Amino acid sequence: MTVALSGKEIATKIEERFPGSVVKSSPDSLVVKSEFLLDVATFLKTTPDLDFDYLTAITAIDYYDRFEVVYQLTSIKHNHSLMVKTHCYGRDNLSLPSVVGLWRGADFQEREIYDLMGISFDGHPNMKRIVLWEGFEGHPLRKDYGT
Amino acid sequence: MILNSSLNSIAYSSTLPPDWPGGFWWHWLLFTVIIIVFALTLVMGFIWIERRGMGRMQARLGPNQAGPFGLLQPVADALKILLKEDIIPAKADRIVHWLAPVVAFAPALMIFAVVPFGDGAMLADLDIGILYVVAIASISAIGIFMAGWGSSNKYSMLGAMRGIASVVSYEIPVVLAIAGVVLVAGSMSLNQIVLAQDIPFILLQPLGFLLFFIGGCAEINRSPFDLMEADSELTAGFHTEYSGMKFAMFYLMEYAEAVAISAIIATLFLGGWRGPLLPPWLWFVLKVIFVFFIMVWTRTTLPRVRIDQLMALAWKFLFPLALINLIVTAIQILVWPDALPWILVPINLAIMALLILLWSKLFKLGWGRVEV
Amino acid sequence: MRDTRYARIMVLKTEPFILNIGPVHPSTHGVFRMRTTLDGEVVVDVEPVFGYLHRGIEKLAEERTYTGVIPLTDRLDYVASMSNNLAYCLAVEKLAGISVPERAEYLRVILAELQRIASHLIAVGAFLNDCGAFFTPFLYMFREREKIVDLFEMVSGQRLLYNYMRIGGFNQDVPDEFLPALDKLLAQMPRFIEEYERLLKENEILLARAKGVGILPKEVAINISASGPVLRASGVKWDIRKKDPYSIYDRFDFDIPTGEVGDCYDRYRVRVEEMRQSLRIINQARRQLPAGEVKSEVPHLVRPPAGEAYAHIEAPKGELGFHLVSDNSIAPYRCHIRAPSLLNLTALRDMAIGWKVADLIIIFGSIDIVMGEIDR
Amino acid sequence: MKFERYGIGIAKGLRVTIRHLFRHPVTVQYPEQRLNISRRTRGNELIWDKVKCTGCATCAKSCPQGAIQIVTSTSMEENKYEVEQIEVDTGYCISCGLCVEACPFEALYMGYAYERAKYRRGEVVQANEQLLPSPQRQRSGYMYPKIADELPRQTLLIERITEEK
Amino acid sequence: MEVAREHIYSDADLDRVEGNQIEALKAHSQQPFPDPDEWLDEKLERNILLITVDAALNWARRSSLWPAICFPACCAFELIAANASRFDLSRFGMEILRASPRQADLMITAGTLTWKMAPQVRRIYDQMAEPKWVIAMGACAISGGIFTSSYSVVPGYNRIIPIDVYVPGCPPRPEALIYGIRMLHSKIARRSLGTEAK
Repeated sequence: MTVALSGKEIATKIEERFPGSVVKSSPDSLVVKSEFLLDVATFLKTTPDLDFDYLTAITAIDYYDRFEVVYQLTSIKHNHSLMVKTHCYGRDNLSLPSVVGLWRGADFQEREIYDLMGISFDGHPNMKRIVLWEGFEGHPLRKDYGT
Repeated sequence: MILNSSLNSIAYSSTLPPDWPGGFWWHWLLFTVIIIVFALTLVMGFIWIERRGMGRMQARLGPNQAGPFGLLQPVADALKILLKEDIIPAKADRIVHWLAPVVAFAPALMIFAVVPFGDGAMLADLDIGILYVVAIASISAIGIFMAGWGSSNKYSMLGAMRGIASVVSYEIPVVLAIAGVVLVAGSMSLNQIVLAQDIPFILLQPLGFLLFFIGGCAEINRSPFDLMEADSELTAGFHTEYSGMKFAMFYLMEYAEAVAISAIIATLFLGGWRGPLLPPWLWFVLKVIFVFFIMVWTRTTLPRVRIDQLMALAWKFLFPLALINLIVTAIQILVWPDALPWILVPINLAIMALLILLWSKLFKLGWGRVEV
Repeated sequence: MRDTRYARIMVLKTEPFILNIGPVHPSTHGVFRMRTTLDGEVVVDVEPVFGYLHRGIEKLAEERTYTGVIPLTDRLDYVASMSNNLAYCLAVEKLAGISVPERAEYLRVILAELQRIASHLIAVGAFLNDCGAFFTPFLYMFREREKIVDLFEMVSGQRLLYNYMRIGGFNQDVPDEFLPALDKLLAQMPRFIEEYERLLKENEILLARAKGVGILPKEVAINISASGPVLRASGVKWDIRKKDPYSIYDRFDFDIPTGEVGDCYDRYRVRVEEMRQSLRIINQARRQLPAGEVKSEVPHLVRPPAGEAYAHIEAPKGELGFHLVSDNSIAPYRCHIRAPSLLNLTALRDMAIGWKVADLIIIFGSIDIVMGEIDR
Repeated sequence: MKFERYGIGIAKGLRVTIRHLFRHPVTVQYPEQRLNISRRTRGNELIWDKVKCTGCATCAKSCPQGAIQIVTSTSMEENKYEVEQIEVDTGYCISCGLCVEACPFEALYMGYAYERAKYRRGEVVQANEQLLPSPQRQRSGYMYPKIADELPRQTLLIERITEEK
Repeated sequence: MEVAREHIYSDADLDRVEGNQIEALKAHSQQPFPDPDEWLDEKLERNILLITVDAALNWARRSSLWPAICFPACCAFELIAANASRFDLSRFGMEILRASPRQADLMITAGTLTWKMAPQVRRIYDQMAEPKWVIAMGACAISGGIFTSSYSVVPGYNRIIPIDVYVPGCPPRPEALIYGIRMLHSKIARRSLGTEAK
């Protein structure tokens, strides 16, 4: 059984290392500030008893006032998982640090979020539209698309 | 084409067959007609056999709606293709594009000029018949390359390059395998070779047969060596850009070449038209069909090899074996010229088995990943 | 390691050229494009280009009721509709806290495993077809799949897009003739799998084509988030059915087949082995199958409480996950699909560079891609 | 390529294919021979029971894409809706069966037929009287086990193969 | 070796060109093509010679319809199933799937068409040599099906190419497809050299 680690416990660990990085934490997830995202991700991947070596999925959700980007992390070594979130405010010119350097599985998923949600990821080697064509107007998965 | 093959026969045949009524001209006219009818009928038949046989091997039926048992399927195909629109791509080299199917198709028919359908029943009993076959057979490779070049399509070009590479390399083991047969028969005339086969040469030259079969398949691009039109890789290979009549010629060429190679194999190794009870031509046709059936069978079963493996198979496997085969045959003929052929059969089979075992153990074919 | 033979070719200053394989190509398994840079026959670079089947399922799901999304999930990985239905239903059940009757759980396992066999049959057949075996293995596999499809048609009424599972179970119980037919299938299947293995498993040409080709090392496989047979062929013993058992998979006894080096041949072998393991699971589930209801009490319009849930299953292609966000309305607020094919595709470039065009095709075939899932 | 097995693998494969040559093919020659399709078939059309239908439009609401268009008028005497116009675009319907499942009055059935190809786009749309059952438009047993029991038993490929052995 | 990725067009250029093509096609295909159905109302008026020739030719054409490869999505599997052992389209001489559209006669549009794919489909159709036919297979091909309301899906292939036979279903059973193909056969049987010349 994959153990879903408590967001609260991990949050305290992260706070120790990077003070002020965690915005919110709940038993099933934790929210980090976007500027700390890359540091936290590196920490989660490399800390020996965490070892989140497997990035299951990245999702972005549009809550009108903010975009929430969800990282589902799994450790194949210890068989536990964690949901890390980060927020992104505004509607235009959004950007987040890319985690491609840590987990290359993020490659297509970040491009997809860029394409459909319009959040660009800094440091991604090939940030361009993936499923839609160049010249398509708007980002369809946004809630205000087409209205 | 008729003119082509007949002109060739005039140019090369040195002796007139004396016992034919009406003399030489009747003879060549008759045989050109026979050859064309025979080749085209057999091509149609082969298409039918392949599609039906392959269908049955794949647990389905195959074409059976056009005519009785679907026998008219190839006719329908041919009629339809011939009347389809003929497209020349805008960027194609028009002359080359137009010429390529002709160059590719003609040699496939010309081969039959020297193939005996019965004792002496052939267009031209050339003394160097087998040499003629080898020479003519490689001409169609030029047609294929012209097709690849003229289409100005990358898939075509890749396919054509593969085609040239395979023809050039496989020519050598094929010729060496033929040389073994020629040594045993003591003649290059196909009719003489058939006459010499009191026991079929497949028994005297088992290794030669295997090499020739593999080489022949590779040369006419039958699976598992159908690299130049490799469906799953190069869409349709060298004839990607062809439609209508010209595609029909390529399509027919593919099978005409298969008929030709089957005929040559039947002549060289299976005793040609010789056989009890049935008339000679029927024996010949049956043997041709048998050989073709084996080709269909392998095509149904085997995956395709890769280009470097194809090359390596020719140079590392077939070529040395063909050389050894030739030397062994030469020794046998020199040292025991009067030995009973039946004694040589098990010996040659044993040699074949030994050589194949040895080469299978020793050599690795092809190479793997390349650093880029 | 630099190959000397190749180095000499390089001295000739050959010029690489770009070949667009796809979007319509016999072996791209749908509409997929590989922008390939070739040096002669050697692949120098390959960039996957997709989106030719992007239908916006995630957006469409936001406009439909929770039940109305099930037909959409059918069309994700259309070779394995049952698995998609299962994953989606699990996610909604997790979100809304709905329990599933025992009989439905067992039937779900049986159907999902049958679906795995059907999907792997296509994967193996298509892979062998890409190797150039002229349709024969593909047609044999399709014939076997046809038997399974018969069963699915019997229970759901459709041959491809079943739309059979519902939130909280099934829309109707399996018909009476289903179980006898299943027994017959279970009795026959091993024999046929054996026969088709004999067709090409030891074939020298296949070994030469597939062995050692397109190796995906263990670390890379994990790093690129590969899953399913691709990950297991690289030697990682990771199967969600074992590691994070959903439904009732913890009650069955089965093995996780893994490969040794992670080449195309391993991926092919792992799939064939998985078919056998699936048969084992179905056999056990068939024996334990209880009687009873197949659907729990679920309102016509499901209205889960606000929140989010991520449910994942081991689909035939790999880890299929649904990330659902609810705002307590009758339609999902956001439905993200973690498509295994998409992530497995990341491996293509690593595996293919340096091989020939022909290898590129079989490497691509061995990943087992369904475009419906990649583009969504 | 190394012939480690001296061609035995190739020979095994050849044996499998040649054995298929002498086996009976599984083909069903469709226009002449027909498979009995599943009793629960979700065919390419909907069948509407005019008598039972109350015009509640649950089907139209539950259709995931709105392929059913239904126009009703209220008739006060009988205290129910009167269906004026019902139209199903079978070129748009994905035969998911959700409407049949949702229908509270058992007035909608999936069709059992599949031969519904047309030369014109417009002919694919069925409306009003065209939706009623008829001998050519049999009802399928999808969600209706009673109807399913009357339909012929489905032909199964597995059974066919065991019968031969 | 340094991978020389400097080509006449950069990747970005290629993408832009592709995008422009898509937008252009989208702009001028807002109306569906009319169905090529004149022949349904047409009276047969031909001379004897033409009828014989027509009959032979039409027989040949319908006995060897080679489908082009255009399998975007789900319906492809029913098409393959129709081609596979159990339903076996090869009985009608159709097992030769031509990967090269130039050699194909029939396009079976099996699956959802997106705007991104539309230019390629149009191109395949243009590359096919006359005479050619199109069968729209499945709901997505007829109308866009379940995805009609999506932002990226073409509502039916008839926006891009004229369609001869519509086979409804999602996906249609293989038998339904074969029924559609036989309908196409009867359409081909009505073809005439006389009208073709016009």
